[in-house]
Amino acid sequence: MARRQIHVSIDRLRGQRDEPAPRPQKLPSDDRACPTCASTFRAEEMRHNLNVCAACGYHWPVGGRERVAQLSDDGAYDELWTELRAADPLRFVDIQPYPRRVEAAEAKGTTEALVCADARIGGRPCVIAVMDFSFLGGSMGSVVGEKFARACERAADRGVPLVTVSASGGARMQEGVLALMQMAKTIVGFEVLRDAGVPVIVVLAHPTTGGVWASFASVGDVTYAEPGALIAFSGPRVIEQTTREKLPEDFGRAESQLSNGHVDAVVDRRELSGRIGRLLGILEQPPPATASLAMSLAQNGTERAARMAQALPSIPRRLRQRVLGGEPPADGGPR
Amino acid sequence: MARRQIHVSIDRLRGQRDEPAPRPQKLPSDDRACPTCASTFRAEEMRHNLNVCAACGYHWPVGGRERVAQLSDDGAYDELWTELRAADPLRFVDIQPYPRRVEAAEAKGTTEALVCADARIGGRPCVIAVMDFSFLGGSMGSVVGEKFARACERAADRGVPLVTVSASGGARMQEGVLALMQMAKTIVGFEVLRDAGVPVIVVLAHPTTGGVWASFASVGDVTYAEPGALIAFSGPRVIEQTTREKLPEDFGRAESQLSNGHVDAVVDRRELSGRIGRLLGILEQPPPATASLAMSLAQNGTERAARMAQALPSIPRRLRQRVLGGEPPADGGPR
Amino acid sequence: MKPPHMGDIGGRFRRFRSRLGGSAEPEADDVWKAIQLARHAERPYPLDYIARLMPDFEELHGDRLQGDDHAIVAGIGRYHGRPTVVIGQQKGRDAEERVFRNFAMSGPGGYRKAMRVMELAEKLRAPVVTLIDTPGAFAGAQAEINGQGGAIAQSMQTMMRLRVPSIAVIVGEGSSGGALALGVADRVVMLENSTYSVISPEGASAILWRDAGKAQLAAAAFKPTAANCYRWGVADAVVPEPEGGAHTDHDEAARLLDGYLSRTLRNLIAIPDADRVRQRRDRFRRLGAYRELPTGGTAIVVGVDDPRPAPGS
Amino acid sequence: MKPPHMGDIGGRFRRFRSRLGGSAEPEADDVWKAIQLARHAERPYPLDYIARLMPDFEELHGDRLQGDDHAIVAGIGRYHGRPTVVIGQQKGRDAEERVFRNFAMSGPGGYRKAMRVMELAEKLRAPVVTLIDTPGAFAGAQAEINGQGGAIAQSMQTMMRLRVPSIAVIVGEGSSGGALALGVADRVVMLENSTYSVISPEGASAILWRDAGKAQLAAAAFKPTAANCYRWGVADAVVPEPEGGAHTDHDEAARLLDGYLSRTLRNLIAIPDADRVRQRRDRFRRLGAYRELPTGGTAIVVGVDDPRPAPGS
Ligand SMILES: [Zn+2]
Ligand SMILES: [Zn+2]
Repeated sequence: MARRQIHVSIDRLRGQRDEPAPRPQKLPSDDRACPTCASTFRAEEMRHNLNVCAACGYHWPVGGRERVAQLSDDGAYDELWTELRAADPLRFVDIQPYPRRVEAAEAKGTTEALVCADARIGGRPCVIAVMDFSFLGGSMGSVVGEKFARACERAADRGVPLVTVSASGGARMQEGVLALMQMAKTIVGFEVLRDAGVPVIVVLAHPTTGGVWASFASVGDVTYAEPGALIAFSGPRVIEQTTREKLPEDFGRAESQLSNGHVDAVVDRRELSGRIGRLLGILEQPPPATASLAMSLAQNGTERAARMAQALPSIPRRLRQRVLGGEPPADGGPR
Repeated sequence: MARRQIHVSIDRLRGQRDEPAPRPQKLPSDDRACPTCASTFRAEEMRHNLNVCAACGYHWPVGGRERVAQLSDDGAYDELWTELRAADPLRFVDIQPYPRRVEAAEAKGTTEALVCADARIGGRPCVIAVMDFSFLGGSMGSVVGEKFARACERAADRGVPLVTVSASGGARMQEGVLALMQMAKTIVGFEVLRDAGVPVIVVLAHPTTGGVWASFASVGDVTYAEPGALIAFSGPRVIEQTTREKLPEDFGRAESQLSNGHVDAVVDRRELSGRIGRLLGILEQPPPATASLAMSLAQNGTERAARMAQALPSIPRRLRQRVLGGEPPADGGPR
Repeated sequence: MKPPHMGDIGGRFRRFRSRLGGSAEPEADDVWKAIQLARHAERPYPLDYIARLMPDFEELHGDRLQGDDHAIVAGIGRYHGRPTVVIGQQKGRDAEERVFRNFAMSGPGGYRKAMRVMELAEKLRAPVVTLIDTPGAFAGAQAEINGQGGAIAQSMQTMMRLRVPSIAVIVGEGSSGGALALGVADRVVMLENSTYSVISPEGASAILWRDAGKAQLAAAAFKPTAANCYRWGVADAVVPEPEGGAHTDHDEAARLLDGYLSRTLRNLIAIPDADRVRQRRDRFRRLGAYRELPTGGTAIVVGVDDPRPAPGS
Repeated sequence: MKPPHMGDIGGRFRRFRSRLGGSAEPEADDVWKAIQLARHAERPYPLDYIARLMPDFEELHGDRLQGDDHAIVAGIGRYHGRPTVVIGQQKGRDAEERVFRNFAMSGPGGYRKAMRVMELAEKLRAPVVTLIDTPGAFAGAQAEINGQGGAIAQSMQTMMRLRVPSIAVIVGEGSSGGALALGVADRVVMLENSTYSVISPEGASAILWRDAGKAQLAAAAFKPTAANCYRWGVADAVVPEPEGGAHTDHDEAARLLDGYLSRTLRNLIAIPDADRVRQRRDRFRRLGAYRELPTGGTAIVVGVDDPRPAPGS
């Protein structure tokens, strides 16, 4: 398992949000203009303000690793499973071959559309899985599915929460029906977490659409969304084409999906890490009292019941009768 | 347990529905006029046509025992628990004392607002529980709750389906909060049926409102409704008073509730017994193969797991260790 | 068939033991006073208790179906060192909030939000506490279309099946199925001045007396006080309020509730899940009062005057 | 970071065993022909199979929330001596029925109806058979507001948790998450001329080629035939259709499906529940194809060319 220790120092500008950032000077090389309020920021400023417009709060996209660093204490994390890379099971060609698309995306330095890591948030260990929209539109192919499932299993094994951020156009079409199957694979991952009683926090970033919204992203234990994020199975354009409805501006946006009942809170990115850290504190399980643990092991859970049932054949016949019912043995009496 | 063998011969007029009944002669003593089409029928005709208007299909109310007879093969059934009668825990008086109301209702020959019976439908044994709107508006008090719970337990014990017909204005207010508690009691009954894997068929007759609709009546396995039956938590009059909305004529009626997704089918009373009989045939469990039964007993069900766990203290210590895990005994070896 | 004589029933009920020091036959005025206190405009509401009992609380929103019903607040907080789910019916404090909360009368979406948060409790093995305070479920056309009846029934089913411990607290006014939907818990407890009834006195007045002005008379007939509900077995315990009522001192009211909740949750957690579920079922299976006629002879009353365990968990 | 060389990947996929006698590399024409057959106007739909496989069938209606979605039919029937739940996506046979069925494109209510019927299956320990035939879940504003995404995800969760046996049959066109929502079963089987794909060829054409007219090209790229899905491990078996396609002989098509279903259900029922649930999870956990880079050296492809069990249950 290839791991890489990455330290990124992030100044979160906590508490400074109320003071608007000084209007930046235009620097032609790396400045960016806010599409909402037209304020411009230098790359350094953008990074310091977590890619949020200091003037109006507009949320730009964030790369996978940058997002993991933003969430993690001191920006420190151990990335997991970078050795998993896309294959081309269909030898798929649309206007260009799929491997060429993957090569181009990998050339930018990201290995896939999901970045997984061990990290701490608010002092609490967790597994983080973040989608990267810049890698083929954050599309969910086999690598995303596999890494996501592994992230769930790792969180379950270690008994630490999973924190996941979605940003995706949906299934990766170039992997055909195998990409579709990754939806089910993420659901398997969540089943493992459920058995383990391990919480999962889903953060919906812009955009969370198609097969990602229709799988793990919509069934988290607690679901935050970033302001303005589009959250939909079918995007507004597709719906307008299909049904010739004219949709309102805020259709499918985080704020609408909150009032539609699909999101627990819309959380500003600059609050996100703190909010998640606090939530992990709430959700942390108490250390089990030995006696009550033994009791719950004995009495709870079908898993254990199945194991007990498997152990039954080696239990003396007389006792098996007592437990399973049925005729008493002909040679009753102590064995 | 007081039981009474009752035989009522009912001519169901099956297959004769298409021929309209000859216009009856007016007999002032016991004729009834259809509120929809104004056709009049004599009591004998009414009974023969199951209290349905032969001309337009309007469904009149049916008494509890008459309904049980309509549903049961050859109209034969054994009534159960007629010894349960209303008490007056609140010594409740509104415009008259509650016991006086009960006396008046009992004087008409019905003992309570729920009639329970052993019977067969389509040749298959089942337990039937039918509400009687003529007994204090079919209101659900302690006797209804107790009988309903017993009916569920009886069906579960015998592994036969429960068929229940609701017709009620809701909880029996004169029993105060204890009447409210009967809602939860019916839910307990359904839990027992669920554990036993025994199906329950709910028939919603006019009216099914208030606490009855908000408890067992809305959570049957298969739910039929009689044409035109009002099915609602709050009736249209209350809603119009509360919200000053003007409601459509068909608001809360069986046909609307079918399209609202709360009912599986609207079934004419003259079809009901046949339809239920066919459904019981579909739902009947196959005789378990001995081997697979044993397997499922060993592997399935938390109920059994709990029983096994209770039996554990009497299993030798060494084996208990093996099943429950934990430290091996210091004095390892055979006991 | 001659109806049995019912005159001897009242006598049995007069023999109720008065465990709470009050008279077995409270004066109509006392009942009305409790109703007034239960509805007092300054009475603490669920969020007031939550703020005091669990400073770390995350409110969750939405039924994951079609909306977020503000009449019910639900979330998860840290309570005595463990995650605990709280669901409460929230009246509004001022006119604007009352409209926003729909006077704590929720539609089906409110109960469905409650159910989805109970599922989270189940997954995380977090106990569930409900705080009940509603004049009833909302009576509206859309609520009916969206299955108000089914939502209440399913909420009861969900609570009946919970493998985690649960406590329902009537903190104010518990009226009708809208209250019971959140009331199917291992322990049902009432604050001293709360009420629990099949219908609001105003509703009963209109229906039974056919006169909107007989609410006080109806209240006296229903006697929906905590002490009476305790006698009837509907409440397992009565939690004292500050002198004069909970509205006089929210902090003290929360402290008194905290004492009961923390102790009772500790006791409930120690019970194996399967036993707890069975006991919960048995609790609701038993409730009620009826007569059982022998083949001949005097009626036996079953139910409310059965010996009951002492108050407290 | 140098992107790994991908040229050697194709070679491994050329080594696919051709278990079904077809070429490992079907001609584009063959793919298009399968798509045409899967969508044939006379092709049997779920209710056609149900009528032949279970003469005693009770269709159930409604999601118990807010409506009855006609794009999905659901019910319980008697199948080989035991109650069996069937859920199918139903296209319309004529213009009027197509509108009534919304072309088998269901909203969230359809999946929620499916889930409530699955719960009945669970209670009655009845196996679940799904019959999949949809161009996809409906793209509409109300569907989004009512949680189309969550409904699909929850349907997958419900199927993943079923303790009863389940079989998903792609009987026609299985497109996108709308199909997969009913496809999380113990066995996933495809009729010979059915297709299963991440998106319809028309949708892919518009998105990937930015040209609505490239559907045939898209079909050839996706290769969504039964034989290919079997090779990829997405289908566990391929059920033959009558010569010329299922539309030529509905009775024979139903008879051929019956053979597979009855045998496979019998086998599945014999597996202990806990094992079956575990195997189902493992099945979907495995699916996919990716490369695993060692610290240095050639890529290992994991996934589709793994040895797989023989066809049939
Ligand atoms: Zn801006
Ligand atoms: Zn008529």
